[in-house]
Amino acid sequence: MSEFRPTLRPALATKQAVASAALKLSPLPEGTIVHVLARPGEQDVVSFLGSLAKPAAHAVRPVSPGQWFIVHEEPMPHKEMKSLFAALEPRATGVDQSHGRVRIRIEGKMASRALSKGTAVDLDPSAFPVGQSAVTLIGHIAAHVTRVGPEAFEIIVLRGFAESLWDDLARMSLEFT
Amino acid sequence: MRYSALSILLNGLRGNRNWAPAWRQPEPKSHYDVIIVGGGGHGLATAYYLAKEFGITKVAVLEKNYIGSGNVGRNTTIIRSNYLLPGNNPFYELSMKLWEGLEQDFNFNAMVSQRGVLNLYHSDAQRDAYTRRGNAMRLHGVDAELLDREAVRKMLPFLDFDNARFPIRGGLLQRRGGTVRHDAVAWGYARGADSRGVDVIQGCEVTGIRRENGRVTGVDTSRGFIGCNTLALAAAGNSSQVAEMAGLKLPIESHVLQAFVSEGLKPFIDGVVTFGAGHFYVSQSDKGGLVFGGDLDGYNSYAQRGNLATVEHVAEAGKAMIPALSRVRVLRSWGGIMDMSMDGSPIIDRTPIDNLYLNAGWCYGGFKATPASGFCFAHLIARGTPQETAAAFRLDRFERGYLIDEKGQGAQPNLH
Amino acid sequence: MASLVPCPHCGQRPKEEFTIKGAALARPAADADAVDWFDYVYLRDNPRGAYEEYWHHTSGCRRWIVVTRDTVTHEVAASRDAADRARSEART
Amino acid sequence: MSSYRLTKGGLVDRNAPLSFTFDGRPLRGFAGDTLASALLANGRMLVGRSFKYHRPRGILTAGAAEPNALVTIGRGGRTEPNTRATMQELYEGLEAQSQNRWPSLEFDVGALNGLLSPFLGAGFYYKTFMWPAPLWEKFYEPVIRKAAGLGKASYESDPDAYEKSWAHCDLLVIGAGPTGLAAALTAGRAGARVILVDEGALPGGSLLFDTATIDGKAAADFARDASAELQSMPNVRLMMRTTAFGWYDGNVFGAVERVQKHVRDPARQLVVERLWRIVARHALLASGAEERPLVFGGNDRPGVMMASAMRTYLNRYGVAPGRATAIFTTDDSGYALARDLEAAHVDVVAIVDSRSSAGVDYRGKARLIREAVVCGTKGRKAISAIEVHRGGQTETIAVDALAMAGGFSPIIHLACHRGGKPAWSAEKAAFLAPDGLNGLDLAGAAAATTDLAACLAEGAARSQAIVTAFGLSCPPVVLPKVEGDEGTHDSKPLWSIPGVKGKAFVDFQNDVHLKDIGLAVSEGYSHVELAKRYTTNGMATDQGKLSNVNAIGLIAKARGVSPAEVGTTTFRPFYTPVSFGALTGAHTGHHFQPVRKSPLHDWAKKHGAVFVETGLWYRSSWFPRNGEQTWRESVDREVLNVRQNAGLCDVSMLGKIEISGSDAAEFLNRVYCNAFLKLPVGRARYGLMLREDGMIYDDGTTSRLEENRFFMTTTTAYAAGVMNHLEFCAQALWPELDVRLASITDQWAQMAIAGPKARTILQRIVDEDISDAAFPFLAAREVSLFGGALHGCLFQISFSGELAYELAVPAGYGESVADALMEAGRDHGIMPYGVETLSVLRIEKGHVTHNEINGTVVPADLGFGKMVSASKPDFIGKAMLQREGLAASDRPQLVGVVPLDPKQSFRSGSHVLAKGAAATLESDQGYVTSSAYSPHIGSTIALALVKNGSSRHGEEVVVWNGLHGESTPARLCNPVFFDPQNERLHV
Ligand SMILES: Cc1cc2nc3c(=O)[nH]c(=O)nc-3n(C[C@H](O)[C@H](O)[C@H](O)COP(=O)(O)OP(=O)(O)OC[C@H]3O[C@@H](n4cnc5c(N)ncnc54)[C@H](O)[C@@H]3O)c2cc1C
Ligand SMILES: NC(=O)c1ccc[n+]([C@@H]2O[C@H](COP(=O)([O-])OP(=O)(O)OC[C@H]3O[C@@H](n4cnc5c(N)ncnc54)[C@H](O)[C@@H]3O)[C@@H](O)[C@H]2O)c1
Ligand SMILES: Cc1cc2nc3c(=O)[nH]c(=O)nc-3n(C[C@H](O)[C@H](O)[C@H](O)COP(=O)(O)O)c2cc1C
Ligand SMILES: [Zn+2]
Repeated sequence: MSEFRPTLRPALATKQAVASAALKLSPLPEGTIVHVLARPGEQDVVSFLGSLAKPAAHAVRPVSPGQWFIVHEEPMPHKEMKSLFAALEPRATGVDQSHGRVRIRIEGKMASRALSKGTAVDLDPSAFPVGQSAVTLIGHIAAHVTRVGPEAFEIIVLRGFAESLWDDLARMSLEFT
Repeated sequence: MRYSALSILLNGLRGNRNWAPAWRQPEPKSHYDVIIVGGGGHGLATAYYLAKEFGITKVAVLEKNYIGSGNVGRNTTIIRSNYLLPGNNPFYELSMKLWEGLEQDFNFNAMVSQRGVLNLYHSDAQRDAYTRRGNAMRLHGVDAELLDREAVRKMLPFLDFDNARFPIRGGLLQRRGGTVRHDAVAWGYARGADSRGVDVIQGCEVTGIRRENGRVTGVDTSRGFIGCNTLALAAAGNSSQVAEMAGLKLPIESHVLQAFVSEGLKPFIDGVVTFGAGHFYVSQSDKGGLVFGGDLDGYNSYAQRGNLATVEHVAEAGKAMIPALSRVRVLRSWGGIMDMSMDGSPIIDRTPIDNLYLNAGWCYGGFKATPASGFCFAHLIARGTPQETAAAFRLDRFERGYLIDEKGQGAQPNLH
Repeated sequence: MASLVPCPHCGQRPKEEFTIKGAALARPAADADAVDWFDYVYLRDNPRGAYEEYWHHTSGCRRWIVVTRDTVTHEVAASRDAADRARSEART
Repeated sequence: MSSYRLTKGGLVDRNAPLSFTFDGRPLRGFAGDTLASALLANGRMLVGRSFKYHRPRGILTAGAAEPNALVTIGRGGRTEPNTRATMQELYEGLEAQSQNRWPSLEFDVGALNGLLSPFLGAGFYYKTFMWPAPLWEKFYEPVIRKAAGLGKASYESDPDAYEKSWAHCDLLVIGAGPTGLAAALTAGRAGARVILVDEGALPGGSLLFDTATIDGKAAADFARDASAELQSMPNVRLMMRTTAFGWYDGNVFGAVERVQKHVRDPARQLVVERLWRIVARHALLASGAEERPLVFGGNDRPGVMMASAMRTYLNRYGVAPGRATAIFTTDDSGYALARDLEAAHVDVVAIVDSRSSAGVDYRGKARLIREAVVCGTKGRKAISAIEVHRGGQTETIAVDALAMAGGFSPIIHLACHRGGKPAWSAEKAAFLAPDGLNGLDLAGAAAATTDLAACLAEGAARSQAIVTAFGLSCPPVVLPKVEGDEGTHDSKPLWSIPGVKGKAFVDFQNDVHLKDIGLAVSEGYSHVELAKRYTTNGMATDQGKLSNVNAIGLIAKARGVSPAEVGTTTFRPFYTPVSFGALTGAHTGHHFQPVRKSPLHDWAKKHGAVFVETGLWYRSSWFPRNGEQTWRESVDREVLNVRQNAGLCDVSMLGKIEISGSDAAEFLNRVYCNAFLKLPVGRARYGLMLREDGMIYDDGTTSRLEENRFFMTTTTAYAAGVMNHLEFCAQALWPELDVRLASITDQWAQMAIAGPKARTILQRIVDEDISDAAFPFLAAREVSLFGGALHGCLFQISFSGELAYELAVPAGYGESVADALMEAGRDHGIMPYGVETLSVLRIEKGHVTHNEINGTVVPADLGFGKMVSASKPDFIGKAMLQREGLAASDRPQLVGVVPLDPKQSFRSGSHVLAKGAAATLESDQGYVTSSAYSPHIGSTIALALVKNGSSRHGEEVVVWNGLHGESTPARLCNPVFFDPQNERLHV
């Protein structure tokens, strides 16, 4: 069956962006998410990752001590992924999470107000500036939140919860859209 | 003074000026045959049965605060004997039988009310677990019925059958289960014990346990030293603290459990219902408040208060089970300190110290046990051997590997 | 606390993001006495007051932390990464 | 005579009339009214009945503490019982019903209870209703339950939405009275992040009825201007209609915002209530003070009202309480009321002052009766006269309204929610907040500061101190100038009133009166907590806001001690009751918990799957085909098809963990009880994980994909728990190991392909050779698919006993790979199968799951004794496994069970009894853990845990299910029902 072409089915395929002047909620394309886990005691993995990652803003996002996500808009071919993993060794292990995680963007004047309905992280720019990431509960679902602009956030969530979180975010945004 | 309709009538006619105190406010004596630490349900019941069943009346119950200030006065009042394991089941059934005659026995209306306890199930696995449990009950002659969804719907049509995240598939019903007016249990036992000569001493905190030659000689208290032949601990959430005074370390952690009451409502729900897909159980008090609770807050605590996250968690489960609760308002929340044991089951046993006895580890389920616990503890103290239905509640069972773990959660108290 | 738990990595986070395990005891050596093992698995000091316990930041950084908390007031005095603590204890 | 609306004055909008109904009767009010003020404006004095004696009750307060004026508003799913008319804003079309009366409010049969009151004193029910015993549930209790309770809740579902939100601030100010406004302005101007909450509809608190001027402005105008300034500051959030209900650990405050409780038709995109969790660096409680009632006979008659409430109705709502009023005061606030009433042309017949002199010089027309008390009232459904007691003489004075001013108690509730005990101040004659609070201060009337200028100053000063401590610089505070403030000086609490006539109520709602308190003390319930529980004083919906301090005073008097010695009962959340809806937010109905969906969910749906909730997942149970009537028909077909051809099952929900690092193998060796160190690359192994107490925790297969990279699977139920546990082991127990854990559950769509045709089918999409030689049982490898178009992981593992594989592919491609497999297997008879079939297959093969791994079994119980490594120095659970009880001979052990008669069946949860034994607990041998109909065997088969079961194969027993009245002769047997020699694994 080598003629067969596997087709990608995005987790949020059926979801349309919701937008108003105050807030916009949109599913992001399923590109690449590489989970990097540093070897214990490894010091400077971040700058090394920066050199590996494509030069997009916010491509490297902290997850927890010694762990990062490298995020790309485009899917990474298998071979390229393998060589990325090889390049990471022995400092760190790479794990492909491109399908395990789904990205959602929420932006606009009211974005942080809407998100605050779910997360206890203080999203005031003084406490959560651009570039900052946090893993936190949004309602009952754990997710990774990054402020990617003064009024824009990207959320990374487990694929299985993506629809549920989307529905929650849409509900939280209802009064602003 | 015996309580009855007649006594109410006569006293009422005389302007209610002649009611005698329900119990004395005695000064501590210098020595007692038995001192019981803890004026909760279990301590007071123990004193009552020591006096009434075993003729031991030189007894003092020492309570650091007011009687009933502990868990007996802050629980959700559910009684049932729907236990699974043979170590538990006959004991709780004994308790149920004692409840059934209690008020006439101690002449105090504790409002023992057998309006039924229904545990809902939402999956085949839960159904099978309840089948196993219901059959264990039946084997011991305890009433149990397995209801299907339609039977539950008939009983409680206002549960969420149509839009639920975890649909109700049925329930295990014990019709003889129900509720008892919590404070009245403490008061009834206190009055019954007092009238048989027991000194119920409030505002008397035990601060130390004195020992000589490996035997307890008495206790230091906030009201001075009091000597005794036998010391019996029934301090519930504070068991570890009191046992430590005698150098004992227990397989127990203290955890906070919250409970709640709503504003008073006209009859809304008759018996007790527990949700199987979240932590929530509810009944309605005779006064009209919905009394409900959920899971432990989860962390060790000696503060009789909990946190908002747990409150929300309980409310979410409540509304998931009964959507109509939405506009019902919650009036008050409070907490109690649970002596969570390492297998979720209690301890009624002697200790390595000869004349020191321990009654502890009741977790969040000791209210229903009150009569049997008092009776069996009194039996152990008076006779020196365990009462047969309480024979498994040994202190050494953890070390020996004879655990009584109804939930199979292992040595992690906050999961029981 | 325990409404908010200070995670050494993430800052103050609500209790519901965490899983609580209980007393932060040191695991006995494999060949330790049966008594020590029994003590570790089953017996608890259960103190009133300062207490060290394991919390897991399950819906956050997924690190295990050791929280020093008062069991009466619920005040948190300190919290640190469990691995750091284990390493420093191993050294002493 | 009765209350009425004044022609001018107040903050209501006379140009915006509103209509509403009370007990079906149409009435009119104005925008800005509460339901209570509107009722009074319509002359409705009687609004409710009391709990026990069904006494007629009127409106007592103008605020949160109202114990009497509780009504049911709304209808259907919006029915709201026990709504305080004093807090409910009026809106067009509001429908209110009175409560606890039958047949009507005016004529209530329950009032007969009043006649029986000598026999219905505190705790009477503890003393009777015991004989004959069965009558309690059958008769007494139902009667009591029907009589008890207040409003009636609806059984209908609520159509409205709720939500929750977090908020963070430097300073949370609770209460937007003068104190709170001054505090918020000060901190706001300093640039602090401020949140100001108030439960009222308008900011201002007492300023809304105060006649003083501030900086020359009317008090209400000052409040309006101050809040406008606050609203203009980006760093300040002013939240009206928001009640702070609890103070929790970590300085988290719970608050509920009534977003749309003042409108008739809530807007769909907005919630009706919002729960706030406010994380405050510091908080200032500026909640004001509560005026105390006075405990005299008939103090509960409609028309008797708190003095401050009367002033509020007069000045804020333009409503006069009556035409001939009297004031019973113990402090100077009564005189301010008298002045305001007279200014509104309402007659003040008498001012009864318990003191010999007052701090104000009263020049009005009222008769001033000093050193006197009101000891009783007259009237039926409203007050008609008061009885004034002075120097042993009693005089009756006709009035149609009476104000009582019993002194003020600071509102300190929230300050006591975290365990602190209030302290009695003899000087202030009040209970004050506990000392040494962390993160919370009090100011203004809440701190017993009595006059307006001082409240403003204190609010500003506290706020300044707080924000300065945060390092902010505060612009200098300019205090406004206050004129015309009457103050409340010289209040002496008056606990018990001489010459009381009739019932003098302490707790109005619960009908606790003076004698009940006395009875409780004399019967030994004299501890304040026991008195509370015995009399129910303070346990009503107002939680003793009005009654507690009076009760304490009375107990103190009866015991001959000071209130300090009596102490208070415990203040607990909620400050005022909070709805389930608000506490629940959006997590309700189908959204109670999130849904977790497999990447193959839609694939399964396409094939007609019937889904079942499994934790948060939905799993496919079975796939009915045309003509199948029952689930059993479908399952039997699926089972046979797997055994004859091949089946495809979605197992994506298995927990999947990637374990890497140079010590990964050593790590696995310690977390599993069996050996893992030497597992070869490219192989999978079944592993058994124990808890530290020796019991089995979970099982699964772990494969070594590379030297230092493993792929672990866990059961669905324990996936999250195992991950937490492994992280614990890696971080807390053995941080010296280089091991890294990543959850990859969601990354992979995983499918089981089982059956004799499985290899043939798979080979069509897998590029590598997977013949038995090249890819044998327990092989595990990364594979290339579709000519390199995709990569996945393939495992040859089997829980059915058939030749079987599990294939993992990137989740987004899962559906298309499953489609391809169905296509590739079409000619080989492949069919989807669900968890029911999975379960039959595994029972046939004797494989255990969490039905057997129930947290109380050790490996030997399940026949895994030999798996437990004897040579490993350490693994989790090793030490505790040695205990005698875990090796006892009568432990339950896994066995198979079949009915003697294949036509009979039995269910899981049935117990196993020895043949011929009585059905008692003593003869209980164990229970059936899993059962199914096996189309292969042609009967029910089951697994069971039976005492010493492994040596009882062949024994005849009885499977007993008393719940269903079933008792089935059966035989114990080997738990492997199918292919015990494992021949089919290698076909
Ligand atoms: C919120 C909640 C809900 C519950 N719901 C239920 C339920 O529905 N059904 C059920 O069966 N069980 C329930 N329980 C559990 C049950 O209440 C307890 O298991 C049981 O009351 C414990 O026994 P006790 O009554 O003797 O304890 P307590 O009443 O706590 O008595 C112990 C007494 O010891 C005193 N004491 C402690 N230390 C000292 C000292 N040093 N000196 C002197 N005195 C001391 C304490 O002050 C206390 O009064 C619940 C518990 C709580 C907190
Ligand atoms: N003895 C006294 O204490 C006394 C007596 C009479 C009058 N006064 C006068 O009363 C005024 C007191 O001013 P103040 O600002 O301290 O109090 P205030 O009564 O004016 O304001 C308190 C505000 O707090 C709000 N509030 C209370 N608890 C709340 C909660 N949990 N959540 C949300 N809001 C809540 C109330 O709705 C109210 O608006 C002064 O003018 C003073 O002279 C004091
Ligand atoms: C079964 C039960 C019913 C209760 N009903 C009420 C009630 O109707 N009103 C109330 O204010 N408190 C009620 N309470 C709570 C008590 O007021 C009190 O909070 C509880 O007993 C714990 O004591 P504490 O708050 O003094 O620590 C009830 C408690 C229990 C156990
Ligand atoms: Zn963290």
